[in-house]
Amino acid sequence: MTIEKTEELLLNMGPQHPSMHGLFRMVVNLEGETVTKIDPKMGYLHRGIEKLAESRTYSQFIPYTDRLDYLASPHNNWAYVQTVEKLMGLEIPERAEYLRVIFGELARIASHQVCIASTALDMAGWSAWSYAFRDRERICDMYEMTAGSRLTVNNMRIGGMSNEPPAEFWPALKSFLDDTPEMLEEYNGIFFGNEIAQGRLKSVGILSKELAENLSITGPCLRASGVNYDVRKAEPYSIYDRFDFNVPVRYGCDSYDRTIIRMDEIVESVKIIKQAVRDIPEGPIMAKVPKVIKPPVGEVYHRVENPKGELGFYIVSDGTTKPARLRIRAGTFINLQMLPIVSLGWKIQDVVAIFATLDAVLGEVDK
Amino acid sequence: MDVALEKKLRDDETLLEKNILVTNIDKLLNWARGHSFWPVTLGLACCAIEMMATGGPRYDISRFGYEVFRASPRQADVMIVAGTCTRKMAPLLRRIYDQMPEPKWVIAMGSCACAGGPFVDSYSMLAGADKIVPVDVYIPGCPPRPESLLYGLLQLQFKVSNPAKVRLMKHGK
Amino acid sequence: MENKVLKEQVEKLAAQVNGEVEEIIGELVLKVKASYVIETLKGAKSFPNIPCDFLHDLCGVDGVDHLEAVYQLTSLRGPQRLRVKAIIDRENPVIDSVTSIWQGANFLEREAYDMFGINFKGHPNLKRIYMWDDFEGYPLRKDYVTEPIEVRNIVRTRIEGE
Amino acid sequence: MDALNTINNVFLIIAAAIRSLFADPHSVWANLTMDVINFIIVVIIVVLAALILILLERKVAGWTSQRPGPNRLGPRGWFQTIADALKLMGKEDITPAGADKFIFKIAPMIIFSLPMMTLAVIPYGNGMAPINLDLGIFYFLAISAISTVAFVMAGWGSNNKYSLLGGMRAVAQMISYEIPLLFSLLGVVMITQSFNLGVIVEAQKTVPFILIQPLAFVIYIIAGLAEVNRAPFDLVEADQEVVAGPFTEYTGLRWGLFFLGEYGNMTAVSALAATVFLGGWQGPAPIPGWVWFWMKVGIIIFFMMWARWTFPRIRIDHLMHLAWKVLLPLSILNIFLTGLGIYIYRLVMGG
Repeated sequence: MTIEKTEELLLNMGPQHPSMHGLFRMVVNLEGETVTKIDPKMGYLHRGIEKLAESRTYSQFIPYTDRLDYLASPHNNWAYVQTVEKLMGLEIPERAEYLRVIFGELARIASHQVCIASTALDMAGWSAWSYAFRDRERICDMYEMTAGSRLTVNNMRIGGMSNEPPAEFWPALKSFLDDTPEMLEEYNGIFFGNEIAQGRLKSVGILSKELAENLSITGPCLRASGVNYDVRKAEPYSIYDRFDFNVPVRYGCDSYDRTIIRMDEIVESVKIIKQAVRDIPEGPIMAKVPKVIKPPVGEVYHRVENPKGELGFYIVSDGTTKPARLRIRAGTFINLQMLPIVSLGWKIQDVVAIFATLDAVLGEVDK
Repeated sequence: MDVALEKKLRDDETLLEKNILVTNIDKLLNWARGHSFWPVTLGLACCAIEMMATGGPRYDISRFGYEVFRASPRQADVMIVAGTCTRKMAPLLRRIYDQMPEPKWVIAMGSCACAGGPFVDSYSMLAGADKIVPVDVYIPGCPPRPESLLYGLLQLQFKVSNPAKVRLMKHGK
Repeated sequence: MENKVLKEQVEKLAAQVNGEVEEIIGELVLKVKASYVIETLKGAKSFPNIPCDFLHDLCGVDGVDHLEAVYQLTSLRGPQRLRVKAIIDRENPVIDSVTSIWQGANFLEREAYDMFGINFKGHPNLKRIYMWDDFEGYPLRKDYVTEPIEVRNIVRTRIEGE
Repeated sequence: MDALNTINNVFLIIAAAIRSLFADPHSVWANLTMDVINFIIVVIIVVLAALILILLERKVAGWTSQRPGPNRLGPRGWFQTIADALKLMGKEDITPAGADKFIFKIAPMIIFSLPMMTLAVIPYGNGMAPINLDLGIFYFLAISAISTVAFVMAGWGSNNKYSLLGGMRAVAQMISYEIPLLFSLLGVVMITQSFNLGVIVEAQKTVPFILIQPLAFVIYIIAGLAEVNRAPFDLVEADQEVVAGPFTEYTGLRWGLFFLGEYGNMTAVSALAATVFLGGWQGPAPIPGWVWFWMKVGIIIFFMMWARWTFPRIRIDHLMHLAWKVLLPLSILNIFLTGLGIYIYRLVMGG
């Protein structure tokens, strides 16, 4: 007598897999095409940044923050230098604050564009991918004008900015901002308006509000689950209390909302940048900072609203030029916890889409 | 390599070069190989974004015919190690390299893949991809610009299409 | 004003769990022994009116003579912030897992285990998260010595299931 | 007009010339020679089509995403695919450990042989079908259904989980779409009362069937896209999910055969669409029939490529839903309406 039985298929996706956005790996149990269990594994890009920080001075560490969430590097710089400034009690010049807001929000737009692009790509929407990358190049150009590099911008210093944007930066910024509605229209037309894309994203991967709070989800993923929480509003850092903007919230809790909320955020970012450009004062961009940065003994925790989730820095200072402990609270690392929970019972294709909507960047996840 | 062996190899090559049919097919194949690198999608870190930007509309790697990023290493010719290679990833990187069919080449993109980059003194870092796979072209930069990647690919194209010239350059003649 | 209300609550809680309250750069810090951590966090989560019910971050800190687990608590419905520090014995680093209170502590505790060797009792899946399984030592401890580059450059053999 | 006729029938004239070399133009030997020549021509069509289409695909991909596409090698990049093909020939041939060697090796050959078999019955011009079969459509569909088996063989033989998943997807998808594909063609068969492709083309002398059977044409194109695994139905080799599906473990020329087969199949499906719905080699303007035919095929292929680079990939349950709950009822409705139409037509015309 033959014994017939069905077995679950154990599929190992990653670390080298086209939909894994880097070196993420998940071991998926499959029942046919349906996912019954996901075991996420990471650490393939673990570079030990937290340990390196302990052997770098405060200023030397700024470039490392670029390589955390490399899609929104100015925002990481910002979070770090603000933490150190908070620790030292530094006041920074007005103009520097405005420039930081401009670069931070540009980074948010660029990061969201890559998120839309990679979500589209994970569903084989090639044209949408290339449209978003085409538009992102313009932001890279603006980075390049100011800081000289396209991806790892590194133009913030403890106490201000490294350099003033050149004269051609402002017209480029203006034309970019003017063109954004058209860009969003294009993304909508080619990707979000598509029947197939909507069918694949809508009501897939439900992350309920309670679960999101319990899992410490932050950022767009949290707001797509109907929680109106944004650090920029709730605890305005820098000069965010001066700008008039909305926090986009969506209540669908599904993949579609997690993706399209990024479109809403681009609109809001454009609004903020426009106000910042209007109000930016003249003046110095660097505060008087001691040559050797030596914060007092103490500890500080500071968080900002990174494009993908809240980025927090916890610095314990022992009074020397190097931090005693530097902890990075990576938003996407914590957001990833929802993947094994929300994608149960969905098809393997949906898992790919859900993972894309999380917008995980492995540089930040693995640190 | 000792001198006698090298001399013998060079003699073999000159003999082979006299064989018109074989050398011409060889030239043709080298020309074809040089103009059709299909990279395996191995985005390790930040450099992967620049690699994607190279495929994007502005830099457009497809002009040179290199845009066919294959997900499966079995169909790829060149491995662009784009980013940081950690010690946890190293055996897997080697495995992907082993899965690629001959002839295959490796491009180390970015300072991390060249020599460890800013993370070289970390506990989990491997100081360069050349510790595990033979690297043909090094592209420095953190991350390198898309133009650099294109230039690196064109250098590799030169290397592959003109083995004799590259050999001469290597021996300093 | 919010801070004052919160401070009252925290001090009340501190008295219950033998903790001490400090204020460092505008933020309340509650230091407790490792054995009281569940009680403390449950207490903080259920503060009347101003609950610190969102586990924002969890990390380990090496305090040379002891280890600390630092919990950053916030709330989605208010500006209150609280930092809870649990002092852990360095020789026997065991602390209760808070995954029963917040599921979100799952990865964070695994990370702290990986980096500091803090043993979280009651964690569903306490394994290394970043380093490979047979990695020795806890890299973020102060006494961890990074291997020299010659050693690191020897490619290790892949272990099964990796 | 004479010149046009000459060009129109140039292949027939050549064929006649070759036959006239034999003592008896219709002897067994003459037929055999002609068969061999036809076979060679079909092989050339498949290979040429694949080479041109691959380049065209990359160009279309470029155009849809606002970049130039390959343009360095040769005039406007036209030698690009030649380099690719030569390179694939020079690659190492790997058979993975644990693979079922026979199945693994024979699968690409089956895939490659199918478009040659199907393209052999297509009338490329007036009287220019290499093989004029009475059961042309039937034969075409029967042969193209075999490709499912080849996909499963590739998926099973590779000893790779991604391949297996891809192979299983191939079965589910291709068998489902076989049915609407077949049913959509039945309307035309009912009107012409013939399975012969030549007869069907002749019947479209005044009106191409796309005007009489628009619904069938739409169903055919959608099901045809799914049948040849083109996006948005390319679940079988979905890069982002199953790496390369059944082809994951294939290297070099074997994988190249899959590629040739894919593009050959695409040509075959487009050729059948052009023949059955667009009037085949018939056209209003005085252009040679075979030029007409290839223009129509080209338009359909361009549409397929356009769809591929624009649409995201459909989900597997939506795919099944589309096949069984939308396309199948619609195609049955189409058959019913066609039957009704024929009945009324006969009633009115008294036929």
